[in-house]
This record gives sequence, structure tokens and C-alpha cells, in this order.
Amino acid sequence: MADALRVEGVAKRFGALTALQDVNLHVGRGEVLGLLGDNGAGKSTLIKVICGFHRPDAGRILVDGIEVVLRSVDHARSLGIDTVYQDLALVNELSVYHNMFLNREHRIGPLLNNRLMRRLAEEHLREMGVDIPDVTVEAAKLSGGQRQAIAVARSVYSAARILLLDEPLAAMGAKEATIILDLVADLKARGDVAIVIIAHNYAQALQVCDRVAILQQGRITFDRPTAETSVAELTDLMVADYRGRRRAAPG
Amino acid sequence: MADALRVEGVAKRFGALTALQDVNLHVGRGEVLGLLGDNGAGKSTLIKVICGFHRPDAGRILVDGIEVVLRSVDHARSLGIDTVYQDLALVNELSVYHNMFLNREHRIGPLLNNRLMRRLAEEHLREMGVDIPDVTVEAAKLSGGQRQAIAVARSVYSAARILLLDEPLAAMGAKEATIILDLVADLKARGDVAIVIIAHNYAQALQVCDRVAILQQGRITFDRPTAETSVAELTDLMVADYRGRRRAAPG
Amino acid sequence: SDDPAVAEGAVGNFPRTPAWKFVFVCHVTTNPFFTPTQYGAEDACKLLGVQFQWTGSVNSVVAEMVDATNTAVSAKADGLAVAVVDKAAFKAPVDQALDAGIPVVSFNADGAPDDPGTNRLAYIGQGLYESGYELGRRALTQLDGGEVAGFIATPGQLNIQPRIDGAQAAFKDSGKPVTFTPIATNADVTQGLSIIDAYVQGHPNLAGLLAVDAGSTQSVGQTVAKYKLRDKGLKVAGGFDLVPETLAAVKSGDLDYTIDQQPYLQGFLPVLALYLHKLTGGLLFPTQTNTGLLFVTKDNVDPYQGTKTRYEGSDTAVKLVERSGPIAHP
Amino acid sequence: MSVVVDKPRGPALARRAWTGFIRRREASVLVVAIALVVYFQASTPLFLTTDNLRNIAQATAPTAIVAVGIVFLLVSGEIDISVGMVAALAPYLMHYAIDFYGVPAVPAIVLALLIAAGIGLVNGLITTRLKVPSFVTTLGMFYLLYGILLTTSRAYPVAVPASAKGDVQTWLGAGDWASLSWCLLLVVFFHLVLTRTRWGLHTISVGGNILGATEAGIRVNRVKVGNFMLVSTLGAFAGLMEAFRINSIDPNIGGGTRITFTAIAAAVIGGTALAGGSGTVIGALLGMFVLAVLQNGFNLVGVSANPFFLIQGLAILVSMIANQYLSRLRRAGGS
Amino acid sequence: MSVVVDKPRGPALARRAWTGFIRRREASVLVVAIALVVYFQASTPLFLTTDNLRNIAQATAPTAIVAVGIVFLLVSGEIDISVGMVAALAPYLMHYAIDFYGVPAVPAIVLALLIAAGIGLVNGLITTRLKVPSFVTTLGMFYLLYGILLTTSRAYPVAVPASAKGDVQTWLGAGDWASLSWCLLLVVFFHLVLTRTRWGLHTISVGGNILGATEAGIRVNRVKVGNFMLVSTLGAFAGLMEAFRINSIDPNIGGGTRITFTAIAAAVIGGTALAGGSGTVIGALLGMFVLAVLQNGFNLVGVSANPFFLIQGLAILVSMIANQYLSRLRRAGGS
Ligand SMILES: Nc1ncnc2c1ncn2[C@@H]1O[C@H](COP(=O)(O)OP(=O)(O)OP(=O)(O)O)[C@@H](O)[C@H]1O
Ligand SMILES: Nc1ncnc2c1ncn2[C@@H]1O[C@H](COP(=O)(O)OP(=O)(O)OP(=O)(O)O)[C@@H](O)[C@H]1O
Ligand SMILES: [Mg+2]
Ligand SMILES: [Mg+2]
Repeated sequence: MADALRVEGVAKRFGALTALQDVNLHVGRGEVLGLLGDNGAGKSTLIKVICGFHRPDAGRILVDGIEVVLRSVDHARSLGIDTVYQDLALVNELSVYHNMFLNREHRIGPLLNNRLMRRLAEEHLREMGVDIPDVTVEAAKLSGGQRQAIAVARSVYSAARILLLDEPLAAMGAKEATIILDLVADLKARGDVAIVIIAHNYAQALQVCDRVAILQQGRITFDRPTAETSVAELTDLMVADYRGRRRAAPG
Repeated sequence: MADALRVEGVAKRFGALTALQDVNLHVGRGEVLGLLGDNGAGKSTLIKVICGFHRPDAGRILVDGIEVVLRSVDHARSLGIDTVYQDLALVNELSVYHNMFLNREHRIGPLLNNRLMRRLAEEHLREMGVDIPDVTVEAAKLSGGQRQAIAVARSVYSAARILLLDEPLAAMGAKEATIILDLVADLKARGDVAIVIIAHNYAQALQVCDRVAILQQGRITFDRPTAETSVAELTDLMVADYRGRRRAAPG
Repeated sequence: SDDPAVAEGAVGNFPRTPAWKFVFVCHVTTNPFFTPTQYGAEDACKLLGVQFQWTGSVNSVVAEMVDATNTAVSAKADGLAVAVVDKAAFKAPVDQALDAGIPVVSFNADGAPDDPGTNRLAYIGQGLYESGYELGRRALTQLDGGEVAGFIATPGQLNIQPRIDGAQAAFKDSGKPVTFTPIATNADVTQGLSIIDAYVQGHPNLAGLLAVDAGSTQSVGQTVAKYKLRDKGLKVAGGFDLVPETLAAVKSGDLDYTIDQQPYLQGFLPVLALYLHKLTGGLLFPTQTNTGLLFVTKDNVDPYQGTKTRYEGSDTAVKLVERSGPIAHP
Repeated sequence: MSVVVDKPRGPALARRAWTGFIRRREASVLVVAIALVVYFQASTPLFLTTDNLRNIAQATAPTAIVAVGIVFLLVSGEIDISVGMVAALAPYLMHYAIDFYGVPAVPAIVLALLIAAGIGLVNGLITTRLKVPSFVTTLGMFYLLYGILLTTSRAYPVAVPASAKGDVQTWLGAGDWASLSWCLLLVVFFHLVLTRTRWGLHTISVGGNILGATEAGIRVNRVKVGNFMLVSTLGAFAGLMEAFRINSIDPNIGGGTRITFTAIAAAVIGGTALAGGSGTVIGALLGMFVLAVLQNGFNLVGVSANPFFLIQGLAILVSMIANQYLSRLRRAGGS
Repeated sequence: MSVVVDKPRGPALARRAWTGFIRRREASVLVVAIALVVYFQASTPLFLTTDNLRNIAQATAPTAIVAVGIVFLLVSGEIDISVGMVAALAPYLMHYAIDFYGVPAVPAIVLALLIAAGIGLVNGLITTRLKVPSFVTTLGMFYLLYGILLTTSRAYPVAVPASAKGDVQTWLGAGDWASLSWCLLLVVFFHLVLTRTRWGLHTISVGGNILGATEAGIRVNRVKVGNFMLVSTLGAFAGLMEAFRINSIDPNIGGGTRITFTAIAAAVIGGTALAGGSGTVIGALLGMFVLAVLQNGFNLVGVSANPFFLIQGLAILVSMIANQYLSRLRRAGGS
């Protein structure tokens, strides 16, 4: 069976800056791929290419073995691709529950089913161990972790078949992070979802990933099953790169 | 000698919601206090009270033993209090180097000394191991970690005597996080700066903190020297609270 | 309006001339009042084989008019007709035009009542202030005292402010116990109607309702009809211009009169004057021309209402307007 | 974190109704509006007569209808300054269709509305596809439509076509309470659209965080274009209603930018942010009501032209300062 | 991440100058402006005569000066629609001071500017302290000033006071190139203020991210109030210059909201965002130049009023679409 998601030779430039170059990647159904890399390595850019936000300058994307040209995020979503963005994509002016179901609203006829969404939002937050007493409050008033929880819930509780999580744990407390990782593990266990997760906390990443890839300066430099690597090796790899550059650079 | 910063009986309400209640805290010069807590516990609110952004509803703040009523962030800064906010406080429309020196601009006469700021920005970023090739680029175009690096550099390289860091490592890569922790350690070694740091990664926190306090539901529930606690104990504490609430709650 | 008709040959009994271009600088270029004025200019131009341009300001911004005048001088226009709504502001531009050999007449407005201000060769039109004065004088034939309201769309705007000042002066000069109150309506006719409506309700003892612009005049007529003010002691109602609703109100007796300033002539005659000046090498000097003022009342409204005509602005078609019977005279 | 929500004490129902009211964003403008009504009624007993209320209704309704569209457009982060010209053009379009092309009245009206929607479409496409800022797009469109209006109408008013007289005219504006009825109908409908449908939610999202909305897969351009079309269509409808009410098709309907400007003011007074992301339709209606009452009230009292503006300016400042004060009270009291 | 910056090939200096130019945000408007000049000069050889250039300069300068202030205010996230009324009031204030109170000319002018600054201060304080949206504040102020102007002046033009004639009048507007010189001086000065001083940086910050700016310790209210004062003062200065130029103190200088509106349009065309956070002073000058050239050029060619608007509307749309197209090219080419 073809991989759920396959990325071949993708490149992306921003003006004079090359953010991605010849990136190849694949994730199968029921598989979790960890994507690691320095700040500015191009991880988020890669995610945004896969989710239809950016158009790649070169390369192709295959979903279930079929090449797709993603015209928009909406188009990608219709193919089952869903994303937690690093910037969370929340609308400050909307309530917590409207944010959680943004562009995936429950409706009765033409009207929003606010009651249902409110109930579900409360349920989801409770499951994630995040305490937001009033889901009708505007997102602007939330704490950093509460905001991230909404963004994560939006995607994790969607029916996505390809889930892209860009640093979903960055602002989460230790407890909340553990719960979210458990949720990811649950999804993985279901066996029909392909997941890409970006994390800077290697311990957390290795805990849930099947494979780990490292993006450096816009290229994939490492791609191995979790079993064949360790936190120590990964840390070393990153630091080695750093030391090497430090030596080479004149400054 | 009086503590550099002392918070006594501080309370803060947002409408019907009580974010902080009778919070007491102190940090000495050359000391690093780790502030931990669940999402929404009130950590950022406390920071914003200390830095003059929010007015407390009750309680007092003492700097070097003298009570101060902070009228504005500007006022707090004039007392040597500087902050890295969780939301970073960057202006997307400004260049990297203007952001890094926002409200602390270098000038020649009435004109900005852009050349100097550019050079210093490049130096600071290099020291932090963060790669932003062009510091004249707008902040809007940066990656999440690059943005955080600017916000951290803005405060860490200031002459602050009381430094408040609200999750300064959340978006940083493993390498960059290590470097920043080293920078904090350097500041601490200088002996004249009092530092409060919020972190969800307990290992990182313990690595640099002298003392650890836990904020739960708006109250300080734990305040102990680092030597008398451990990652395991802290993790347990948080999870115990979680389990306890889970049992009590009807849902 | 700017017909590219070029004088291919001579017209009438005139020699062949270049396709002279005359520029009208108006203070409210898009105001319906000046629609027949533009027809008048157009017709004169067709007649004489010349061209005209209609420009100026939409909202009587003097600086814009001065800019337009200067631009016309730069463009080497062959003649200028300027609505001199500000006696001081146009002095220099007019002098410049004259220095450049461009004849200038004023139309529709000519400085202040006591002082034309500019050195234009002649004035062709009927003063705004004077017409306002007439508006008041006519009202005084129907009342001897009481409250009179005068509605003005945009106070301070120079196309109508002098009219209301003139009306006010007429009441003052009469010495009769009339209290005249100017009331601002709105450039938006629909708002004007609501404003007049409110004012009338708040002032049940009004003896007279006057208006100095087309929109306010039509709204006065409608308000009089709506509240049947004729039965409630209103002695006089009148205003300016000949838009359809206003004529209907005159016909039904809701308005006693409306003033026709014969705007067609204010376009036709300046072209003629400028043409003759050019044609004769300056021998025929434009002469001061009062284009007159006509009260349209219930007695003479029919032809205005019944005929759609270019000469009043209500039609574009070029056609003969028939009339018969004696011409009314005192 | 600890949550101490105030529990309702005393008679629960009244109290809950009160909190429900006080929590609504429109509450403060409503209080200001009521205060003004009380003030003017105290000044002159004529204020609350049927005649005068009808007058206020007629002054409020058309601009409020435009304001409904403006709210959507402002909330979505754009602006349209051409809508006043659409209001002026629409009655002429109807007139041309009826009198020059023999179209019956109702189809002619529908045609005018459709053309207006088309104008909105063009505004929207130029703004979203070609990235011209909407202020500039609609400024250009304003002049373009003005030129079309002037050249085709020769800037002269015409009578309402005979076939549109009678029922059509009465129902669409000339009837005493026709414009108010339409206005209330549209306000209620679009209040629901803004607060209770996907379209409204997406409009808010697009204006609040366009990047985030795009990331969430919302078709931001489609939302914006739709709102441009909405405001143009409502503008045309308001213009038609006004022509029917004043019984004349006049190039000065809308007063150029007057209606747009007033509609924006009404929207902003009602709580819509010029920068986008938040707004309320009912607030805009109340805002327009406040402006109309100020105009009407001082006219009723009989303030003359020159001091009128002085008093109106002061009244606007005072009542808006009161409005902000009230809404700060509300926020402090509410959640 | 990998950085592949294009290296300049060929003659380095010319190339660097080109890239330097192309990177400027004002480049695209400048290209549009030049294209218009070329077009009109091709249409009529009179376009580039000294006389006509002076006309264009005089039509551009006062509004461009207002636009400078508007840029600052828009960038800081606020708007002022009363500035046109300040422009109309300022010459009267001078006139009152000279003719009624015997103040000499220069102090009278300074006094008028100070009062204007005071008006800006009031606008700013009401907006920042009392939290009334600036659109509403300045709408109220607009009417208030209009009322003051009408009641004190009786809505009638007056002559420039004798003591202000002569040198003062020549230097402050009546001289052929006086207004342009002032305009260029102010544009250069305020360009530096916006791009090279703390004030400019803080203005951008306040408009771009007011929460962030507050967190960074910027006194956001002070910045906003300052910019309100700036725009009012510049408005008064523009009004005085216009009065001197047309040699008459006229209640309609500024045309009510016209000058404000045009200044906003110029600013937006020049690249200022209505929503705040970014803008350029030089762009606003170029934007105003484009608008003035369109007005002047079609006038010179001899287009009459009614079709004028049609053509002007089309020209604005076409040139602004070209402008956006060019600036997208620029961005794709630049960094
Ligand atoms: N819209 C854009 N325009 C210009 N440059 C961009 C844009 N988006 C990203 N970049 C640049 O591309 C590079 C890759 O950014 P990206 O956000 O993919 O990094 P990342 O790996 O996600 O980093 P982080 O861990 O800090 O989130 C960075 O140098 C960034 O500055
Ligand atoms: N401006 C505000 N208005 C209303 N409520 C607020 C506001 N700011 C914070 N809160 C609420 O106060 C509580 C504490 O928020 P705070 O940001 O201090 O949490 P935190 O401990 O920093 O959490 P996190 O780890 O998620 O950043 C939260 O419930 C939050 O929703
Ligand atoms: Mg990233
Ligand atoms: Mg926080």
C-alpha cells in the first residue's frame, strides 16, 4: 500500500532565501514521524507546503500514492490533511469554542449549533487536562498554553487522515503535554492516521515517534526509525553541526 | 541586604475570574527563581503585574526593599525591571534589529544609530546560535524560534537588574535553548541581577534555578531551593494535583 | 459637451475661425442647476463652430477653481468664463489670463454685491445675492410678520450662502417684524427632507418656508403637502430651481413660487460674448448682461411642467417648444 | 486557576435578564439612545409624536441598511467608499430599464440590484485578486460611477417611472413605515448571519486574523468579495427606497460620500472596529438611530444653521464619551 | 537555513543603485507617476511647461502636507477626519487675531498653529484617555469646528489681513513655488522622523502591535496624542498656505472633508496601510502627485466635468492596478 503522504524533491524559496531544497519525506498510515531541526531550518515551511499554504517552487506531493497539486489550505483539508500551526491560527475576537471549530463548524440547517460546539469544546479541553472555565470567553484573554490547547484540539479531534503538528507542545505544561502525547499515541493506535510532529524536546518526540527526520538548512540530513537512535545521539548531532559551523565561521 | 524583588500579597482579578490570590515571592540579586505551574495557573499574569503591565488589585511590590507603585511598563523599566513576554511583544512591521532594540534604541543625536544596532543585533544572534542571515528583514518573516530569539536578546542584553523571562525557551531548538540557559547562568554569575524564569521543561529549569516556586490556581503552593527537589518530585506534584481534581470533578 | 466639431468652414455670416476653446470654471460643476447652462454653452458652440470645457470644483472649493483657472491659462484657452464666488481669490488668476491675452467674463457669480473684485471684462448672469434678495422680497408680498425659515443645504458653500444672506437682508431691510432663521439641511436630498420635516414639526407657527437650493426647495414643497401647512397658517413657501418635484409642488399650490435664473443663458451668452471679442480682435467688448430672474408660479408653471426641454435642463433633445396665446405682462 | 464566578443573588430571573442585557455589546449605545430620547422629549413634547417618530424612522432606515453592509465589510477588514454612489445610481438604472428599455418595474428593480452586486464583485475582485487597497479601489469606483451617473443622467433629477408608482413605490419606501420595516427585517436577518452562521464567523475571522483564517482553510478572498457584493446591493436597495420615498430620482441621493460616511460613523459608534474583526449589526442600527435623533432633535428644537453644527459636534462628543464610559462600566461588571 | 543571496553581476554600482531603488517601497508609485507624466506630455506639449508645473505643484503641496500628518496618524493606528476643518479654521483664527485683537502677523500665525495643535491634543486625549474611537472623536470635532467656523465667520470669505500681506504672504504660499518648497521641506524632514528617529519607530510599533508596544514600555498614548497634534498643526499650516495662495480667507478651504479624504487617498496610494503599522511619507507625496497629475492632465487635455469623473475613476483604477503589479514584481525581485 502506498504511503499516506510522500514528499518528493520539494524546494521553496522566499526571494533570495532558499528555505527548502530537495526535501524527500514519507509517512505511512499509523505512523508518527518526528521532524527535528534548528530554529529556521525550514520545518514550518515544509509543513506549510504540505498543508497547501505555500506553493512549492519544485517537487511533488503524493497523497495515498496519487500526486496532488494543492491549490489552498481548503483543498488540502478536503484531502484529509489537517494542521496545527506554530502560530496557532486563532482568531482573538472569537470565543474559545468558535475557534476550536473554526471552518469545521457544527450546524443545524444554516445556523451554527453553538450549544453542541460549546459542549464538545468543554469535553475536549477536559480530556486534554486544560482548565478554561468559560469557553465563551474570547481567545484573546487566554494564557499561552490555553491558546495552544485550542489549536491542538481543533486538529486532533478532527477526522484528519494526515495530521501535521508544528510544535504542538511548545507552550503546554508538563501535565498537559503528557496528555496530548497520549492523544497522539491513541490516534496512532487507530492505525489510519499519518502524523508528522515537530518538537524541540527530543525526549518527548522519541516517546511517540516511529521515525525521526532532521531538517538542516533546508535539507533532510537524517531519517531513521526511533529504535535506531536516542536522545543522546540526536543532541550530539545538532551540537556537532553547531560546533562545526562555529569553527568554520570567521566571527 | 533587602531582596532585589519582593512581592507581597498580590491579587489580580479579571472580571469574575481571580487569576492571582495572595501571592508572595522574593528573589535576591544573583538568584534565579524558577516559576512553574499548569497552563492558566497565573504565571504570566504575575509577571505582568511585576513588570508594570497590569495593576494588582491588592498587595505590594518592593524593589530593593522599597515599595513601588508601578504606573506603567516604562516606569518599571526605569527601575531596572525588564521582561521577555510569552507573546514576545514583537512588531511584525519592524526589522529584526529595530525589534531587538525597541524602546532602547541607540542614537546619534536625534537620529537612530542603525549601523550600530544592526551590528549588535548580528552579534547577539550569533552568540545565541540563531541564524538570521539578514537582520534588516521584517520580523513577520521569521520562524517561531527566530522570533523568540529576538525577544530574549532584547532583554538579556539589556542592563536590567531584575529580569523576568516568561517561557523564553518555548520555541527554541535544543541547541539554542542550551545557549540561552548558559547566558542566564552567566548573568547569574555576575551576581547583580535577579531573575525569574518560567519554564514547563523542569529539567531545563532545575539546571539553572536556585529556587523553584509552583503557582497553582493563582496561589503559590510550593517554594523550595533547587537542591531540595527534583524533576521527579515536581512532575509528581503536578500530576497529583491533576489526579486529585479529576476525582473531585463530577464530569 | 466637448464636441470635437472643428470649424471646417465658416458659419453663418462669420468668417472662418480657428476652433477656439472656451473654458467655463464653475463652482459646483455637477449641480443640476448648471445642466441647462452647459446645454446653452454647447448650443452656442455648435452655432459658432467652437468648443468649450466645463470644469472647476464639485463643492465650491475655491482653491480647486483657482487651480482649474490656472490650468486653463496654461492650456492657452481662448476665453474664460469664471463663476467668481470669491472676490479676492480670482483677482490674480483673472489678471494672469488677461495678461496672456485671454478674454475673461464672469458668469453666475461676480464677487461680492458691492465689489466684483476681479478685472473680468463683463459679468453675465444674475447675482446670487440679488436672487436671494428677490426671494425674500417676493415673500414679503405675502406676509407682514412672523417666523420664516430659510433652508440651505451647505452653509458656507459659496453657490448658495449668498442667496440666503440676500434673503435675510431683504427681510431686515423691509423693517417688518419677521424673524428669519437659516436652517442647514444636507447635500443629500433625502436627509434634507427629514431635516425640514423635523423643523416644521417643531415650529407649528411658521409664516414662511423658503429654500435656496434645488434639493431643499423640493423638500419644502413635499413637507408643505405632507402636513397640509397651507391649512395651518403658512403664508408663503418658495425657493429656487425647476426640478420636477418642485414644479409639481408649484402646480399643486404647495409652493407659491420658484425662481428660474435662466441658467441656459448663463452658458449661451458667455460663449457668444467671448466669440465676438475674439472675432473682432477685441473691438466688440463683452457687455454686462443681467440674465434675469423669473418667478415660476401656479399661473405660468404649465409650460415648464408640460414640456421637457433642453432649455430648462429636463431633456437633452433639441426641439422647438411651441407656445401660443398672449405673453403675460403686468 | 481559581474561578470565582459571581453568583446571582436576589430575584434570579430579573437579575439574569439584567446581566444578559449588560453583557451585550450594544447595551451602552442603547442607554445613550434612550437618554437622548428622554432628553429631547423633555425639551419638546413633540418629540415622541407619531409624525416625528416616522420622520426619525425615515431618516434612520436607509443609512442603517447601508450600515449593515458596512459592518460586514469593516468586520472583514475592508472598506467601501463607493456605496453612496451605488445608492444614487441604482434608481437611475431602474429608470433607464423602465423608461428606455420597457422593462416592467419589478424586474427593473431586480436588475438594478444585480448590477449593484456586480459593482461589488468588481470592487472585491480588484481588491482581493489585484491587491489594490480597498480604499483606493472604491475611490476609483466612486469616481467611475459618478462619471457614469452624470453622463447618463446629465445630473438632472427625473420623476419616478409611472409603472413603479403605486404598490411598488409604497412598499419599497413611500409607505409611512416601509423603510423602517425593511430596515428592521434586514437588521434582524443580518444580525443572525453575523452571529449565528458560518459566513459571519468567517467574516470575523478574516478581519480578525487574516493569516490565521487562511491557515484554517477559510477562503478569505471569497468572504471579502461576498461582503463587497453585500454592501453594494444593500446600498442600491437603500438608494431605491430613498428615491421612492422622496418621489424623485435625484443624483444627490446619498449625497456622494455622505451616506457612506454616516454609515461608517453609525457602525463605529455601534461598536464596529474600523480595523476589522469585530462589530455588531444591531449596534450599527442603534448608532444610526443616535445620529438621526441628534439631527432630528436639534432640528425640532429649532437650532439654526450655523450653531447647529457646533451643538451637534458637542453632542456627538459628549454622548460618545458617555457611551465609552458606560461600556467600560459594563465590562467591569460583566464577565 | 541556507542562504543564497543573489550577487550583483555586471557593473556593480549601477546594479546596486537599481536594486536600492527597486527595494524602496515608493518605487512602484514613482514609476506610475513617471508613466503618467510621459503620457500627458505626449498628449499635450503644454504639460511640462513651467506654468503648468507650477499649477501641479500648487495643487499637490497643501494636500501633501496634510497627507504627511495623516501618514503618521494612520501608521499609529488612528484617523482624523477633522483636519480639513482645522485647515479652514486656521486662516480665520489668524484673521481674528490680527484684525480684532491687533496681534502682528507672525505671532498671529503662530497662535493659529498653536490652537490647531491644541485641537489635536483634545482629539488625542478623547481618543486615548476616554477610549472614543478616533473616527467618532474627530467626526464630533469636525462638526464642532464647522459650527465654530460658521458662527464666528458668518460663513463669509474675508480678505487676507493687510499686515499679513507682502513678504509673509509670498513666503507662506503666494510665491510661485512657496507651497512646493514648504511641502518638500516638510516631506524630507518627516521622512527622516518616520524612518530615522525613535518617534517614527514608536509610531510604527504602536500601529503595528499596540499590545507589544505597551509591553515594550512604549508610551502608546503619548505617541498617538503627539501624532494627532502633528496632523492638526500641519492641517492648519496647509490651510494658511492655501488662504495666502488664493488670497482669500474662505470657509470652504479644505472643502470640509475633501482635503482629508484626498490626503488619506494619497497616503494609501503611497503605501500606507489604513489599518496602521506601515507607511511612507515620500509615498504619500508621490500618491498626491499622481492624483494631482490625473486632475491636471485631464483638465489640460480639456475633459469636461461629467465625463471627467468617469475617466478619472478609470485612470485611478488602472494606475493603481499597475502600481500593485509593479510592487509585486519589486518584491519578487528584491529580497
Ligand atoms: N513568509 C516568509 N518570507 C520570508 N522568509 C520566510 C518566510 N517564512 C519563513 N521564512 C524564512 O525561512 C526560514 C525557514 O523558516 P521556518 O519557519 O520554516 O523555520 P522552522 O524550521 O520552522 O524554525 P523554528 O524552529 O524556529 O520554528 C527562516 O529563515 C525564515 O526566516
Ligand atoms: N486580559 C485577560 N482578561 C481576562 N482573563 C485573562 C486575561 N489574561 C489572563 N487571563 C486569564 O487568567 C488566567 C491566568 O492566565 P496566565 O496567562 O497568567 O496563565 P499562565 O500561568 O501564564 O499559563 P500558560 O502556562 O498557559 O502561559 C487564565 O485563566 C487566563 O485565561
Ligand atoms: Mg517553525
Ligand atoms: Mg503564560
